[in-house]
Amino acid sequence: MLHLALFLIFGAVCVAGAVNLLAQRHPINSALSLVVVMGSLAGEYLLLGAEFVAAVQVIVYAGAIMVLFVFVIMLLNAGEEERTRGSRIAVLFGIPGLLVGSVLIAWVLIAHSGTQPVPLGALPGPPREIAMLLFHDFLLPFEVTSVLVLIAIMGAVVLAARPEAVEHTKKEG
Amino acid sequence: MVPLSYYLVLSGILFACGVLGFLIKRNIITIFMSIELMLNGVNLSFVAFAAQWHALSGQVFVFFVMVVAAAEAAVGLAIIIAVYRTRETLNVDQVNLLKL
Amino acid sequence: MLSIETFIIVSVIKTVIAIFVLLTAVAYSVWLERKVIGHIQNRWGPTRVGPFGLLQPLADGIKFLFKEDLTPPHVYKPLYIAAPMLAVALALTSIAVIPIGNSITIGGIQTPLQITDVNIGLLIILGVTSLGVYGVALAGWSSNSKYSLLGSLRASAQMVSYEVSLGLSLIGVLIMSGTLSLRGIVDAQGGTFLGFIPRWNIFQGQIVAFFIYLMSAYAETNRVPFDLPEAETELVAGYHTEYSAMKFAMFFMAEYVNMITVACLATLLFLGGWHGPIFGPSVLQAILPVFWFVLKVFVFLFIYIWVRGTLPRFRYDQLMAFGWKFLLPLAIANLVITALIVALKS
Amino acid sequence: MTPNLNLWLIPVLPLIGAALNGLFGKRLTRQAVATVALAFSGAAFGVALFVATRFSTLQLPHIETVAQWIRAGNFRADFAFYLDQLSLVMLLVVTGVGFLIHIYSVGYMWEEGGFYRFFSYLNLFMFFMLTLVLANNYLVMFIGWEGVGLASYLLIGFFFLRDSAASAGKKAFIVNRVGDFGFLIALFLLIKHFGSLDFMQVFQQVSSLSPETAGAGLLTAIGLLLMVGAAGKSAQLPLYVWLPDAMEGPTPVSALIHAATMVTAGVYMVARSHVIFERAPIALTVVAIIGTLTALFAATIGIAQTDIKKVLAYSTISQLGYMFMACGVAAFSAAIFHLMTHAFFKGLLFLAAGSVIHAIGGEQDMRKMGGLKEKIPWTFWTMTAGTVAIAGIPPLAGFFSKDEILWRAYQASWAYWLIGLFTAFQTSFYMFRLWFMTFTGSYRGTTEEQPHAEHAGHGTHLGREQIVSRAGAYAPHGHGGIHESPRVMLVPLVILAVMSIVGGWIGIPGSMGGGNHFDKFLAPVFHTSTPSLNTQHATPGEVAPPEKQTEGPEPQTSRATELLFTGISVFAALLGFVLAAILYYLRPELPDEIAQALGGFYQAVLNKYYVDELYSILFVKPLVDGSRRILWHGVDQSVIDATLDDSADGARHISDTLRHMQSGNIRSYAGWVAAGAAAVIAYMVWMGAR
Repeated sequence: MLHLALFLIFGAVCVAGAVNLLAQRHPINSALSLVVVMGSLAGEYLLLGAEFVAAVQVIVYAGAIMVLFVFVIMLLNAGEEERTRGSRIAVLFGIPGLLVGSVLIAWVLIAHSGTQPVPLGALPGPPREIAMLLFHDFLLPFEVTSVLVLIAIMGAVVLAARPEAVEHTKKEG
Repeated sequence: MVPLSYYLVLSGILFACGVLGFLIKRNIITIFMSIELMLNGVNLSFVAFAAQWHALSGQVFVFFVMVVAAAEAAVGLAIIIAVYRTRETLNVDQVNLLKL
Repeated sequence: MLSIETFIIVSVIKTVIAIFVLLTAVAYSVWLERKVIGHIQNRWGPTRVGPFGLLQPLADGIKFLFKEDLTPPHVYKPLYIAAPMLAVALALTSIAVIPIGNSITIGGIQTPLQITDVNIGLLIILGVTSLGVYGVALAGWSSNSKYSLLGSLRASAQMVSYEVSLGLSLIGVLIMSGTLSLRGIVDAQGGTFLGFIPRWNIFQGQIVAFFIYLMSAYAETNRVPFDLPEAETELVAGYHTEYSAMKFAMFFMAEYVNMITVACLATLLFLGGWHGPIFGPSVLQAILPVFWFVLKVFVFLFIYIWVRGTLPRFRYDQLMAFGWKFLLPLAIANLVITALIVALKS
Repeated sequence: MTPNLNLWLIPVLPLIGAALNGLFGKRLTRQAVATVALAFSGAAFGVALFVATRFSTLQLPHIETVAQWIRAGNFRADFAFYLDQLSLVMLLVVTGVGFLIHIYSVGYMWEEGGFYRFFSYLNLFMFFMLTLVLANNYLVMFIGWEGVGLASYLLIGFFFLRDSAASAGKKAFIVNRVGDFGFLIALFLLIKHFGSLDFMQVFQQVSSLSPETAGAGLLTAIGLLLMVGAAGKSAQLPLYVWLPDAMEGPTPVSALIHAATMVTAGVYMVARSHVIFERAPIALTVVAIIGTLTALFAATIGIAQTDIKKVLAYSTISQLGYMFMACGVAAFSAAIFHLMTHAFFKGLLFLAAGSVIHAIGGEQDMRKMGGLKEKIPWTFWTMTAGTVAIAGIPPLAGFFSKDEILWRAYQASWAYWLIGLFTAFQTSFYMFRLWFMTFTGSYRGTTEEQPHAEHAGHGTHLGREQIVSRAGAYAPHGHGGIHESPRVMLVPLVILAVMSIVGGWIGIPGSMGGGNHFDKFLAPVFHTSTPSLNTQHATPGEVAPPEKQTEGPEPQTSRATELLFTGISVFAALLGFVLAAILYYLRPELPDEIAQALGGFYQAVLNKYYVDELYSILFVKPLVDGSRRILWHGVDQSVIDATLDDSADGARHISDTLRHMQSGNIRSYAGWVAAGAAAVIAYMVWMGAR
C-alpha cells in the first residue's frame, strides 16, 4: 500500500517534471524540471531496491550532467525560445508517429500486464555485487566506456576551445 | 506491490515526452535535455526489468547508459557552444545549413 | 524492531534535535570564527553582546530576521527566491545520515545517534553536496547581475571541479574499510596499533587522502583560500550580492552547515569518528564518544578558521590549475596505491 | 617410419630465388642476380640429389604433407608431396637440366635487358614444375600445371615489345587453356566419382574397378580428358600449334621449357595416371594413335623447316609423340626413359643451337649458316653428340630409349612400329640435315657487318633496362665476327653432351646384355596393372603388359626378334644420315630439284600443312567475330551497359526528388525517425499478434 502510494507520488512528480520540461519556454526551467525528474527517478530506483543506482543517478545525472547543462545555459545566457515554424514534417509525421507508437506500446503493455508485481526493494543492488559485475563480468565494456569518456573529454575541449585559445596553449607548450 | 507494467508505462511516458520534446522544442539545449529524458526512461525500464528477473546486470547497464550520457553531454554541449559561437543562435530552425 | 509509529516519532525527535544542535553550532562557529580571526589579527572580535560576545550570534539572527527583505528589480523571481532555500535545505539534508556516536537506549527504545542509518550514507552525502551547486548557481543567475553571475559561474565551476578530487580522495578510505555505511567506516577504525596509535584511517596511510580531502573541502565550501565566488575585492559579494536579510542568512547558514558537514565527514572518515579513550562511570562512558566526536569536529573547524586567518586567496586560473593538474592526479595516484596495497595484503 | 626429407624445400627454394630477383632484381647488379638465381636453383638440385641418396631408405611412396588446404565435407586436398621412383626421376631431370640451363642462360642472356626478369621467371618456372612433379594429388599437380603454363607464357613473351613474341605467348596460353579445360573436367569427374584427388586413394579405388574393355565408360572418359590436357601441355595433335611459335622465346627457355621439362609434363601426367589408363584400353589406344600420328606429322614438317629452332621444335613434338606412343602401348617406363634421355639431348641440341645463333649474331636461318665447324668447335662437337643421340645411333642415349619404345610398339601392333620406324628415319634425316647445313660446306651468311639480329630485335624493348643492358653489354665477348661462346655457356653443353652419350646406358635392354636397370627401377610404380593382364590378352591389338619385360628373364625367341628390330631401327637411322649427307653435303643442289618435283606437297609441308591457317579460319575468326558482334555490341553494350546507365539515370532522378526530404532541420529528421519507429513498432506488434 505504502509502496504503491510512494510509487504513484514519485511517478506523478516524474511525469509532472517531464511535462514541465516541455511546457517551459525558458531552458533553465526545463533543466531544473529535468533535475526534478531525475530526483524522483532516483526515488523510483529506491523503491525497486536499487539504492546504489539511485545514489549514482543523483550524483552523476543531477549533480554533474545537469550542472553542466545549467552551466552552459548560464554561459550562453540563453533566453526564452522563440516560436518559429521550422518544420512541418515534425508536426505532420513525427507527432502522429509518436502517438501511434506510444499507443501501440501501451496496448501491448496492457495486453501483457499480467506480470507478477514487484515487491518493495525487490532487488537490492549492493555496491559490492555491482562492483563484482562491473569489474569482473563487464570488464571489457567498462574499459571501453572509459576510453569513450576520455575521447569525449578531448573532443569537448577541442570543440569548445576558441581557436586562439588553442594557439595560446600551443605556444605555452 | 506494484506491477512491473506500471514501471514500464512510466518509463514509456518519459521516453515519449523525450521524443515529443525533440519534436516540438526549438532550443538546442532543451532538445538535448529531451535526449537525456529518453535515456532516463530507458534506465528506469532497465532497473525495473532487473528487479523483475533478479538480474543485477540490468542495473549495471544503467551505469553504462549514464557514462555514455555523460560523454554525450560533454561533447554535445561543446558542440552547442561552438554552434552558438558561430551562428549566434540556439534555435535549431535557424541552424539548418545541412539542407540541400 | 520498532513499530512504524515509534519509528516515525523517534525520527522526528531526532531530526528536531539534530537541526537545533546544528543551527546552534552554526551560530557559534560564526562566533568562534570572528573571535579567532580577531585574535589572529590582533583584535578582540565581538565582545559587547554578552560575556565574550557570546550572545552575538543571537543578535545577528534577530537582525537578519527583522531586516527588510527587499527584492531587487529585474531578478528572475521564482529562482531568486528558491535558490537560498535550496541551498540551506540541501545543506541540512546531508546531516541526516551523519552518525555522532554509538546507539543509545532511552526508555527501552534503542536507537542510533543518527537520524537514519543507510548503508550508502556516504553516497547520499556526496549526492546532496553535489546538488548544493544549484543553490549557488541559480542564485547568481537569477539575480541578473554581472557580479552575481560571475560569482556563481566561478562557484559552480569550482565546486564541480573539486568534487572530483574530493570523491576520489574518499575512495581510498572506502577501499580500506570496504563499506559505504558511515557507521561501518567508523567501526572499521576502532582499536589501536601497538596499543597507543589509534586505527584511524589517517594513520593507516590515508594521510595524503586526508589532505586532498581537506583542500577539496575548502573549495567545496568556497572557503579561504578558495573563496573566489565571494571575492570581495573583485566581485562585490559573489553570488549573494543581491541578497539581503533572511535570504542572505540562508546562504550564510548553508555555508557554515556545509562546513560542519565536511568537518563531520572528515572526522568520520579519517579521524576515527567517536573513537577515543573511554573510561569512568557508565554515564561518562555514554557521553565520551559524542564528546570525542565533537572535539574532533571542533578541531577541524578550528583549522578552517586558522587557515582563513592565515592564507591569501588564490587567483582563479591558479585555482583551476591546482584542482585539475595537482589535486586530481594526486588523488588518483593515492587511490591506485591504496588499491594495490590492499590487494597485495589480501 | 620414414625420415622427413623436407621435400617442400625443393620447390620453395627456386620460389625464393624468383621472389628475390623479381622484387629486388632491378636494383641488383647482373652478377648478383645471376648468383641468386644459380644459388637457389642449384640448392634445389642439391636437395634433390640428397633425396636421391636417401631414397633407398624410404618406404615408397613417400608422402609428406605440408599443410591442409581444402577440407570440404569428405573431400580434402592437402599441400602434400609424393615421392616415388617416377617423381624422383622427374625431380632429378628437372632440377639437373634446369640448373645447367640456368648456368647457360647467364652467358646467353648477359647483355639482354630485363636480365633479372628473365631469371625470376626461370626460377618461378622451376618452382611450378617441381610442384607439378612432386604433387601428391591432382589439384596440387594442377597448380603446377597452370603455373608452368604461366611461366612459359611469360618467357615466350619475354621480348614483349616484339609483336610476334607477345602473340606467340598468347597463343601458347590460349591453346593450353583448351587442354587445361579437359584436364579440369577430368578432375571434376574424379572428384564426383571417387570423392578425392589424392593419387593413392584414386588409384586404389580405380584398381578395384574392372577394366572397361567392352565399350567406353567412366574411366575411358577420364582418360580421354586427361589426354586432352596432356595433348595441350605436351603439344600433341591437334594442339601442337603453339610449340613452334614458342620458339620466339629466348633459346634457353626453348631448351628448358619447350624441350626438356614442361612439355614432358603431359607424358608424366599420363604415366602418373597409368592406373586409370590401363583400365581404359580405348583411351590408351587413342593415346597411342595420337602419339604415333604426332610423331610422323611433326617429323614431316620438320624436314622442310629452315629455321634451326623450328626444326628442333618440330623434332621435339615428334619425340613427344614417341613418348605418348610408348604410353599408349602401356610402356610407361620406356616413355619415361625416353623422356629423360630426350631431356638430355634435346636440351643439349637447343643449347647448342642457341650457341650457334649466338655465335653468328642472332641468325636463325640455316640457309645462312654453314661451315661453322672450325669456327665454333666446342659447339660443333657437342651438337654432334646430340644429333647422333637423337638420331638413335648406338650407343648413345637416344638409341636405347627409342629402341625400347619401338620394340614395345611392335609388341602392341606392327602399325605403330612401322610408323615409328619411318619417323625414326625422318628424325635422323632432318637432324643430320640440320647438322650438315649448319656446320659443313661454306659459310653462306654475312654476319661480319650485320649487328646481332636477336639482340637488335630486343634493342627496342624496355628503354631503361636497355640502358642497363648496354652498360653491362659486350663485356663477355666483343661482337662482330663469328666467335665461340663464353665458357659459362660451353660447360653446360659439355655436361649435357656427356649425359646424352652415357645417359642411355642405365636402360640397356636385356637383349643387349644390359640389365635394363631403369625399367626395373621404375617397375614398382607401374606394376599395379597385374589385375588387367588377362583381359588385355583377351583383346587383340591391345596393350602388351609391361610385366613381360620387368618380370624375370625374357624368352629367347623374342630376344632374337628384338635384336633384329634393333638392327632395323639402327639401319633406318643410318639411312637417314646417308640421305642427309647426299642431299646436303655431297650434292647441295639436289634438295631444290626435289622440292620442285614435289611441288604442292613441298609447299604444304613448308607451310606446316596450313594448320595454323585452318585453325584461324575454323576457330579463331568465328570466335573473335562472334565475340565482337554478339557479346560486345549485342550483349555488353545494348543490354548490360544500357540497363546500368538507365538505372543510374533513374536513381538520379528519384534522388533528385527525394533529396528535398533533407531539409537540414533536426526536428524534421526527428519527425521522420519517429514515423519510422512507429512503423517498426506497428510491424513488430503485428508480428507478435499473429
